[in-house]
Amino acid sequence: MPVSVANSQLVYDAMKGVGVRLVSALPETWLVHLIRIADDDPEMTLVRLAKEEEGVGISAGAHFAGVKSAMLMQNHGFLQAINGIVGVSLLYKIPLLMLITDRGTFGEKDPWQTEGGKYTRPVLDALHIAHDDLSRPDDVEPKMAKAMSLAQSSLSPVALLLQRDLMWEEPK
Amino acid sequence: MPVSVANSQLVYDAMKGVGVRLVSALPETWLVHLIRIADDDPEMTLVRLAKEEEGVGISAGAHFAGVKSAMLMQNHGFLQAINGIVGVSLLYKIPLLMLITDRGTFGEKDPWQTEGGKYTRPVLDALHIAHDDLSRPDDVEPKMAKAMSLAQSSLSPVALLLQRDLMWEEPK
Amino acid sequence: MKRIDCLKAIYPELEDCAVVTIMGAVAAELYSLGHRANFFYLEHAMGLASSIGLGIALSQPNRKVVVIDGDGSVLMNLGGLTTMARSRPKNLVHLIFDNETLLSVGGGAPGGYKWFTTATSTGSDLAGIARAAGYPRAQLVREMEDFEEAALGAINGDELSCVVAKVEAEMPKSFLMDVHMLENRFEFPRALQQPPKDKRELRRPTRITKQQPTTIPALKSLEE
Amino acid sequence: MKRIDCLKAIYPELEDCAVVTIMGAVAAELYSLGHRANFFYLEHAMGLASSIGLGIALSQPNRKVVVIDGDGSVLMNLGGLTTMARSRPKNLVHLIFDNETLLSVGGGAPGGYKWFTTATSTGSDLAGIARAAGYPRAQLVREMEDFEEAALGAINGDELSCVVAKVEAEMPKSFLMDVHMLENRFEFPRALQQPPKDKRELRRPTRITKQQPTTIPALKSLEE
Repeated sequence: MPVSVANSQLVYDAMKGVGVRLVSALPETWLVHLIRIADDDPEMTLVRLAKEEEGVGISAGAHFAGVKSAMLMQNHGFLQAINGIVGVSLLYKIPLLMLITDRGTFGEKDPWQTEGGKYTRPVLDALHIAHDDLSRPDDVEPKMAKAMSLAQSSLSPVALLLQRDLMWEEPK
Repeated sequence: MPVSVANSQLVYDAMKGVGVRLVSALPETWLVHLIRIADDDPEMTLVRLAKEEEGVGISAGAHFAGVKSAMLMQNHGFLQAINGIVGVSLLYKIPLLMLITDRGTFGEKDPWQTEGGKYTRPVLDALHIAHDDLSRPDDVEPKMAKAMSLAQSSLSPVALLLQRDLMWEEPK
Repeated sequence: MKRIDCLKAIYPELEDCAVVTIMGAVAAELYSLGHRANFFYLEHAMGLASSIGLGIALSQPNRKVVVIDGDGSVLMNLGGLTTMARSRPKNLVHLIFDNETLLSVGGGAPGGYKWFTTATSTGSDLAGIARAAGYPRAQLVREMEDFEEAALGAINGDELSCVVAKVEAEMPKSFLMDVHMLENRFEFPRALQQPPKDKRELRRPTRITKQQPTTIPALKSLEE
Repeated sequence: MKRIDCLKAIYPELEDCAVVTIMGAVAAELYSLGHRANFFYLEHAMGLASSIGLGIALSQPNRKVVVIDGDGSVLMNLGGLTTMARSRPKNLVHLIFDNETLLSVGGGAPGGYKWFTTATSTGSDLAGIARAAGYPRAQLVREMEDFEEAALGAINGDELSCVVAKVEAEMPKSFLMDVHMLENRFEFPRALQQPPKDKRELRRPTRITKQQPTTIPALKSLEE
């Protein structure tokens, strides 16, 4: 099965380990197990969105109410959420942990993912959003912890880009 | 009356002069006359949007059908439309003329416009969207013509940033 | 029907709620009735007030959340109505003042609102959309008496409810709000740290009087 | 009801229309019936297929435009339904295949679609939303016979119409499409340069047969 079950569980456990109890999500192939695990976990509130920008508002509300949260989305979902990120997270200084599957990079087979892939990092940089890649299983836990620390101390959005090497297992 | 009627008419005439016959818009204070003039003009199709991203699709459809179009919006509207710009205009190489009121720059009195003002140019640059300012009445016609030329020859989005000095007249 | 009269009618009920408003006229008018630390005014990001309300409602299921929205904002996040209906928080009330225009982003120009009409001016029915999205209750009201009954019923009720109130496209007397966004952003979560009162105590079925409240009562209640 | 059977039923009617589809399963299945230059497959920017259709419909009011949409995409641009209703182009038909899941973005994993359900799986009624948004016609259908009647009536009719067809969440036999996005992006406006046929000629009230068309007939018709 192409999407890595083991590494999805790793990401989920790390996310829960840093205190996340509410997750908003819009599906994409690489997220199938993460969403399934969240849905199965009675300790996690999963909010399925119509579009990604809503998740920025939901995370802000959760933060106001004292609950740590995260957003699960594709890089095109990040691009969809820019106005919310600027008008809520950056304007009001609200922590936001974004887990973004980084489609359209080396190895991509779908032509339509390639344009979003080109612009994800430049747009993150344009907004001065700190980001890092998750590509090796060993990095998942420490990088998740560091990302959450910075989001909380800087009251800012941060992004972890979930890489193909981590999320995808080529069929044997 | 603070929004400049004369300069709004200049912008409108220049836009019509380069062949625009369909305009999509979401209101904002500085656009009041532009939208009013478009609404009053039987030769112009005005589409009032629920949110800006729709305008990217509408402009692509107009282009396919042989009609030149433009989008009228605020810089936060531009930020709202990023996913459409990447997933339609850039991915499919479709010309798109964006007229963006550039709020949140020197002279801004509304605190909530200031964050969007900081990020408009960096995000345009991150997407490699060619842009120029409209701040002097004399520049309006030539810059509009050049913007439309580049949009059509490059099959790309271009942006003209409508500046305070052009759009706003401090009450006497 | 005037928005300010509607706000006056529900103001006393908001004391123990988390209240999230959109920008512009609604925020300024609620503020003019007396700011409270449990009011959050979202001054930008049109459409996301209801999403913020949803995040609060899911995180503090024992607190009543009141979102005070507008037609222009709702239309910018119409899909959010389906997310709301799907999550169906019992503790959330979604009030929408529908003046059929994007008043607060164009009211600066005389008559500007006439050019800034929204789709509700040409037949889009937000209460109908909310019902079709799956809200268990969604009601359109045009008269003060109906608004009071619907809004108070919703606030004191126990299910996700939407009340769409058709109001005049009228500017507030003043847009002045002497609370900075970031100040509001910090005082609001502090207020939400106070445990909500017993829910039974909150359910007052009687119609309230329209007396003007004293200012900043929530700050006082924080000291209790 | 299967999406592919619905597409077969309307395929012969699409010859002179501008057809805009969303990405994924719908695009692949329509392509499998025989690509035509007057079909545009929007492979990304979920939600904007209907906006592209609106731009075409307003620019070429004598051409019938058929948007083939899906529940996930419509939910990403729900406000667009109010824009559509407001513009109310008489020459636009909005078909929505509602399989209650974001199949095409998660079908890669066995059973993945079960985790990728949309709000229509929990009660959101897209036809009801379209009606409340102001579409003069919007109908929900679950059976082939009803789909044919509604879709053919809409395509041969003369007002903005929406047909929401509940279909099985089934993957297409193949996602293979041997037309590049940019190739499609250039052939489509070329096809739209051909004047549409006389409208009366297009209005065939008879029910069509489900025979398989020959491939790429539109390219041939361009040479006529």
